[in-house]
Amino acid sequence: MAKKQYAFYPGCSSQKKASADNFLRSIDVVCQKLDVQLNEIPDWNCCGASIGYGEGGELPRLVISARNLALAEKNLPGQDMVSVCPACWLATREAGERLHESDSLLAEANEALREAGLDLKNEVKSRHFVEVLIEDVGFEVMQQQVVKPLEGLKLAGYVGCQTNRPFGIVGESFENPRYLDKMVEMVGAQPMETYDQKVTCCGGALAFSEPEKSQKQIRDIVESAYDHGADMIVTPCQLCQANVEIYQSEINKKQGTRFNMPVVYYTQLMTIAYGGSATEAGLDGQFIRAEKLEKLAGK
Amino acid sequence: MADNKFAAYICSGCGIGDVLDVKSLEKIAQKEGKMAVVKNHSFLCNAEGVQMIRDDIANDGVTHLCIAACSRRAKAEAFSFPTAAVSRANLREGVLWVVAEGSDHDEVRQEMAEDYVRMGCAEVKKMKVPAGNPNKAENKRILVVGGGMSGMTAALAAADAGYDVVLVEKTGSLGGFARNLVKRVPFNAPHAEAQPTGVEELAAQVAGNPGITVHLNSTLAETAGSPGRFLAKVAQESGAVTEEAVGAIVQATGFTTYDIAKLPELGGGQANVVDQAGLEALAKAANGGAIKRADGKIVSSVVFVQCAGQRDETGTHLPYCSGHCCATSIKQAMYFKDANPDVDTVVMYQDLRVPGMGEDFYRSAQKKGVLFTKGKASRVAGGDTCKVTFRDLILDEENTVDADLVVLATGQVPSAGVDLDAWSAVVTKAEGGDEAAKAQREEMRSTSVLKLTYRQGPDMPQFKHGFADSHFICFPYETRRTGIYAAGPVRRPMDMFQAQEDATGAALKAIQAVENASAGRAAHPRAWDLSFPSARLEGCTQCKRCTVECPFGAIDEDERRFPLFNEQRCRRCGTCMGACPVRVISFENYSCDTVGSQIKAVNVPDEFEEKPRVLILACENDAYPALDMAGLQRHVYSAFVRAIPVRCLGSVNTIWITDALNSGYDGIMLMGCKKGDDYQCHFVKGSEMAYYRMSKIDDTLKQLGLEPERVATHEVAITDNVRVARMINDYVAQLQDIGPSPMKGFG
Amino acid sequence: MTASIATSQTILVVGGGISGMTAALEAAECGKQVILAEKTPTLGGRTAQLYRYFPKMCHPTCGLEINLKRIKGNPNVRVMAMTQVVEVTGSRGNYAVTLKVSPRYVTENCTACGKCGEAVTAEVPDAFNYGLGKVKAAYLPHAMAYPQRYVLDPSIVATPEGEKAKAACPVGAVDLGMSEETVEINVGAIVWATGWRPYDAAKIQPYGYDRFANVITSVEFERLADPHGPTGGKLLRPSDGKEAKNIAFIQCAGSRDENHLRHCSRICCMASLKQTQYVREACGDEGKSTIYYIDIRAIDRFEDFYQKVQADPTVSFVKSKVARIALNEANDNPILHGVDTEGYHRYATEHDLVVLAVGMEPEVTGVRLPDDIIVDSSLFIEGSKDGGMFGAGAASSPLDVNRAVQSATAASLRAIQVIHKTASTEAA
Amino acid sequence: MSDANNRALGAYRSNFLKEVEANVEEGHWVKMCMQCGVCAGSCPLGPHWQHSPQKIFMMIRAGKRDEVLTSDSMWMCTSCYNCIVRCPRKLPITHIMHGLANYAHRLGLAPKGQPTREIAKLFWDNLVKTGRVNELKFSLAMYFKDGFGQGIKNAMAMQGVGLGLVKAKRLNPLELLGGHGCKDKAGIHKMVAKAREIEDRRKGLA
Repeated sequence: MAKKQYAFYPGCSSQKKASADNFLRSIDVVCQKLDVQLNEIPDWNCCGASIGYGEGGELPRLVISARNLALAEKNLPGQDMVSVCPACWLATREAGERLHESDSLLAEANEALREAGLDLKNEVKSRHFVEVLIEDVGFEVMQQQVVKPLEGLKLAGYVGCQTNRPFGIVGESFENPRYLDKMVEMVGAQPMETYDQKVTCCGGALAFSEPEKSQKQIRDIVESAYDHGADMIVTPCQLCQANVEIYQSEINKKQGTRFNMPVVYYTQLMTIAYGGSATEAGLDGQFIRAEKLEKLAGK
Repeated sequence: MADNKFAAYICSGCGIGDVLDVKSLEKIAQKEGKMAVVKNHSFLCNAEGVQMIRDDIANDGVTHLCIAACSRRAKAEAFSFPTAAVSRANLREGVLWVVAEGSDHDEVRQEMAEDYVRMGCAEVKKMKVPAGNPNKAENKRILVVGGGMSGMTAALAAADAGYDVVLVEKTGSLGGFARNLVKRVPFNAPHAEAQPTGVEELAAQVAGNPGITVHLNSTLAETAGSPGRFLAKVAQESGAVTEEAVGAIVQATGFTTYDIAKLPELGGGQANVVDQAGLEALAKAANGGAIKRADGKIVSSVVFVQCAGQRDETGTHLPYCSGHCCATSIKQAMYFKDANPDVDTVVMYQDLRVPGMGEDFYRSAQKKGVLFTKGKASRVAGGDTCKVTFRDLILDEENTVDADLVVLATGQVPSAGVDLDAWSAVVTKAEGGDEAAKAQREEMRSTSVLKLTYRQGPDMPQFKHGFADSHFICFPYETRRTGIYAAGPVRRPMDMFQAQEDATGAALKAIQAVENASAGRAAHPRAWDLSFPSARLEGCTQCKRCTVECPFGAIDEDERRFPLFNEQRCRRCGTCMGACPVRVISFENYSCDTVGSQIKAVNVPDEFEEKPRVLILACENDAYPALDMAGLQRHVYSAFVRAIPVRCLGSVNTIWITDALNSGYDGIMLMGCKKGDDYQCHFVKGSEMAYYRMSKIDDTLKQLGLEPERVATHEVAITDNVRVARMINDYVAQLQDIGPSPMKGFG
Repeated sequence: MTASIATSQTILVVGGGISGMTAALEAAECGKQVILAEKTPTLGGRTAQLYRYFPKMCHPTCGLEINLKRIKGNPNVRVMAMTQVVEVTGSRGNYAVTLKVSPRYVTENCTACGKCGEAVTAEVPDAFNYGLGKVKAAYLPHAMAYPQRYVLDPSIVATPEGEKAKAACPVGAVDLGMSEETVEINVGAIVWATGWRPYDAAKIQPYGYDRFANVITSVEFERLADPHGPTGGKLLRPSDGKEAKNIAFIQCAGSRDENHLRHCSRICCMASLKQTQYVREACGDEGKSTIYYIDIRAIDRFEDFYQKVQADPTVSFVKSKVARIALNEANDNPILHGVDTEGYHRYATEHDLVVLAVGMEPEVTGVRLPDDIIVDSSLFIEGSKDGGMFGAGAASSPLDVNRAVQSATAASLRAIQVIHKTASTEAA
Repeated sequence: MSDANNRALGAYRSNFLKEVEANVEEGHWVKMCMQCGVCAGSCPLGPHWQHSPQKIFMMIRAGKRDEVLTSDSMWMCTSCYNCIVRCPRKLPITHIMHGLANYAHRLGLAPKGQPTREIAKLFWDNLVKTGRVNELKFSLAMYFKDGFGQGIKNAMAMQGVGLGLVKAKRLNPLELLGGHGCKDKAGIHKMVAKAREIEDRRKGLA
């Protein structure tokens, strides 16, 4: 079967040796299994997501995303642009749509792009990797690859914000998206259906500037996962993953909690369920070790 | 009576035959009911059963029939025999379904059924087939009072349906208030822009319509008669009077705007503070260009103050909301924005009320840059720069805003004529000989719109806040003056779209009224009832109760002070019949006799049998259906009661009460509709009258040495089917405590 | 059936709710021939499912009784229940209409004795109570159902249950062989009184109607308050059957919202104000009602009712569109999150029960409107290009009962005008 | 920037709404708000800010220029988009908040020392320099933004996190010597400079 080709936009945190390095490794495995080929966009740049607005303003912010779109158009013609980072996807898709709505904005953007020797027709479709899996591959095919169902593993599906709002995955509800739970079911694990912090914001954008505020968010997210009896949290978002995992120790220190809740990516679950090793799944990259998942991987 | 032939048909279907002794019911119909023909059928309501009855009418000359089967509310179509007098003995809903099951109750159940057969036979013997009103009232012209948007719409609507129209307008031209408007709030999608009012076109259509006679500069000098035969004297300013014979009337006399001089705190009367009408005038003068104030200065900022002198809880101004004003201010703000987008326009509201698609109109204004501030204005200072002091309800602070012009969104005040409550007070005084009152009465009459010659006053009764509205939700056009219908803002505050809808509906009701009158039929709620009241005047004592108590002003007094019935105004409720102390008023199929004979037909056991008898007189529209549905849902109640449906509790004549007590009944339950402010009586005052009359009865009871508990009046809603069963059982229990009536055996 | 039952002098009224009944009766009482087609087995429509009317707090069935009496006594109206319009061709003054009559499986012989209902054991969701309860599969839709005839649910027709019903009927009125019928009629004018339906509350995701048992709709609340309803008139909340005393009413549930309905549904404010009085009726001073609103739209003299409710100490008002509802998993209480925008007060308030004042949208299921019909952006009927078809009542705009009846009366006269013009041209 | 502020004051005199419509991203939506407050109730940072979005819109209409532009409320936005998806009038509230923050920042009116404002600047500079965000340099810069002494404290406080990430191979010490970055840095610099120049011209910021 011919591989599905996509223009790949990794984003800053999913580069080798960056904070979501392990995520990227598990994505590689999943892509191999599902005949998906991600062709990295040459010389892509940062999307300026979340707080880029503060200094970047409107046009400069749109333009840096426009550059990525233009590069994809130029170097990987005909391929949809795929991000694994919700923030990258959102920023890029938003930029594309804004420039599509306003000819004057597009003209201004191109005026700036020309400085970098680029020109944007704005024909590239910006998509998230989850969309590719659900819409282009499909749950059925994904399930066929499962050789090691993750039986007994209880997972709180933490969707967070940006794969969900404002665009969301087609057919999902903003308040109660089910795609992550479906993926958990797909790999043979047990989703926490009533987990009520599914779409709570982790405050990631303010992790550095307003630690106590974002950590308040994180506390709710982790606490509810414990309350609903989850073994670990699964998420599609690097910022969420890092935030919710890393700051548990901080919260323990400040508030005397005893949080030690692993936070993994859906692709890590898939990698193990597809028979991959803990290392292939990037579990060595966990800040809080996902022991139960490692055990299943060892079986 | 010679050629009357009476027949009883007893159905044994629906299980009646299984638990009742139908044979003995037949015997009773024959021997006691004196029915010439008595037949039973196992399925009377089906084609064959009905055919049997039809054949007896056609071939056997049967003229009167008692159908002993289900409730009169069931199988009404099957058992409708227009040429015969029909009574219904309710064996199914009234006996079978409500008396407890089991052989213990066989005896009382059978007795109950037998009584209902006796009652049905007794009733039909006293009934006549209504012939319809013999007095011809065949004028089908429609009189429309008022030539504004509502009046013109009603006139054209009637004319387009083929009815001649007479339109009376007090000013010199058609169009009314709408003439002052630059544009109207949009009627249809996309509800984004104001639309032309269309008033000129409408006026031209009315003027050019051969079916419509228009009287300008004219008012009504007098309106006499009733539906189908009104005679209106149309007086012109000149003094000339034309007589117009018409069949029904639509009153579309509109509204005036609330006087802003009454709102000094909001700048009323000060420079550059206008009401919405004033703004329309400025906009008209601007003719699409920049809107200028009275002093000629171009307006560059304007504030609209909503609810000015409306929704007032202090009792000083209008307590109600006029409904149209939010959309009207939005429209007027657009006048400014469309002429020049840079004009600052602020609409200051507490609740923005633009229902339905008005929401699109609201959005459209926001797109144009009209600003909406949720705030309550406490003070407006007029002048070269007006200052509006207000509480910003969102920012939660006192604030002020300057503007070149302030528009106060004031309310609609109905032009409904004389308030009849005030009127009747004055009239009573005047008839008592009070000269001042006499003068006041004439002064009031001069302010009347319709100048009706009705005993009960010259205009339509007003409902609330001076509007000539109906009290009913399901029947908005039901005024208390048959054949006279209010339309437009005289009825309820409303915008132009609703006024035109309303006027079209009112035109239909007027058409209906003339059609009914010409066929001698009743109007709502007993639509198409052919029975009508007749009075044996030789017995009349001229007590005036009937004329005073008729809810519909149907009865005047002739020169000899006898009641003068205007059948076309009559709604057939029987309140006059209930009022008459000498029982001279009756309908062919509903009279003191038809009910009285049923009461007497009941077999009342003597005191030793310990079987109390309770008479229920139940309003046929609410209480009786509730009893029916109690049966339908098998809520068991005592077999000691005997229920008779009445047209309205107002038709209950005290003779029935005394008859029942004399016959040895142990108790009487009157079941009527809710009375008071939110009355549900479809004849307005019937329930109230019954309470009043029964309160008088207490003394009589005492004289007879009877306990007042033996007559109980209840409000029963149509939904009370559970409650009504409980009420009956409680009452029967209560009576058994009191003991049997001492009157037993004297009857 | 043949077209002879109707002519170009006949008016077709589609929809047997209060607007349709009114339009039909007003024309009939003017002497016109009318066919009244109703989709369900009984007349009455949505208003029959209301407990009380605002502002009088009187009972809709009271007016229904009068309208039914008018219909029973008027030979000019022909009622066709379980009948839908399939197609309309022709034009003003002369329409050819195809009607689809669904099988009732019970003939005119039915006397509503109830034997079939006693005989069958199968139950189906009770449509009259918005599915809050169940009803026997052989049933009378409600106590005032007209025609007063039982109905067999299609699900039991081909089963032993159907046979039970047949066997139980003493008058042989159960006909399991009944099948769908198609009727062609000619009419001169058509009044569309197809009414409204409550907006699908599950679509308003932040309020979790699909996730939280104790979040219900305003129409369901009417059934709870009604003594004829599934709880016998007690305000019992779905999760645990406990009596609800502290109840929240959320306005604009779907209305005034471009994610749902663009329009304001007009009646919801008044409906909620009315329903606070159900709470008072049931709980007295113990009850607590809170109305969360954007603007209270109590137009004309309804303002009196608003002021009356404002004076009721058990009722409070919060000017806020509720942001989301969360669940207290310990007691199933919904927790409302939002901000009171008058001033700015953040709240997270727990209630026993939440009632969503759901908006009105035109009822279009099973109704195929001819292309000739003109509708607005929310699909309410404005009229028709050829001027021979008219919207009436809630099919034409979100209206309260009183205004719906006015609208229907007006539509009735417009239909009569069409008939009149056709007649005079035919005569000429 | 104060001269830009003076220019704006001159150009729009009392009409702050017009100023916002012209100079703030998606500012033309502000007038469409109907004050339902669903945004205020939907914001996860709600308990922390002073003015809710809907209230800010009202303040803009009321001409409260200083109060709005010096407010730190819009800097609390976490870009969770709850307000956008729930707004019954479909206002792009998140973007308006971002736009207001940026405008206030560019006029020099945004609160001094507002942490998000400062970090946003660091973040942007960091990304423009190499085209990509260098997480380590960014983090270090973060720690030292409040001066050297505080920086050490911050660094020590977050040591566990830093070392943990290094252990987990998710933070690479070698990044200090170059690390990630785009090849066409020059092009990116010119492009961003141009974009800024255009926008500033349009908004009268330069």
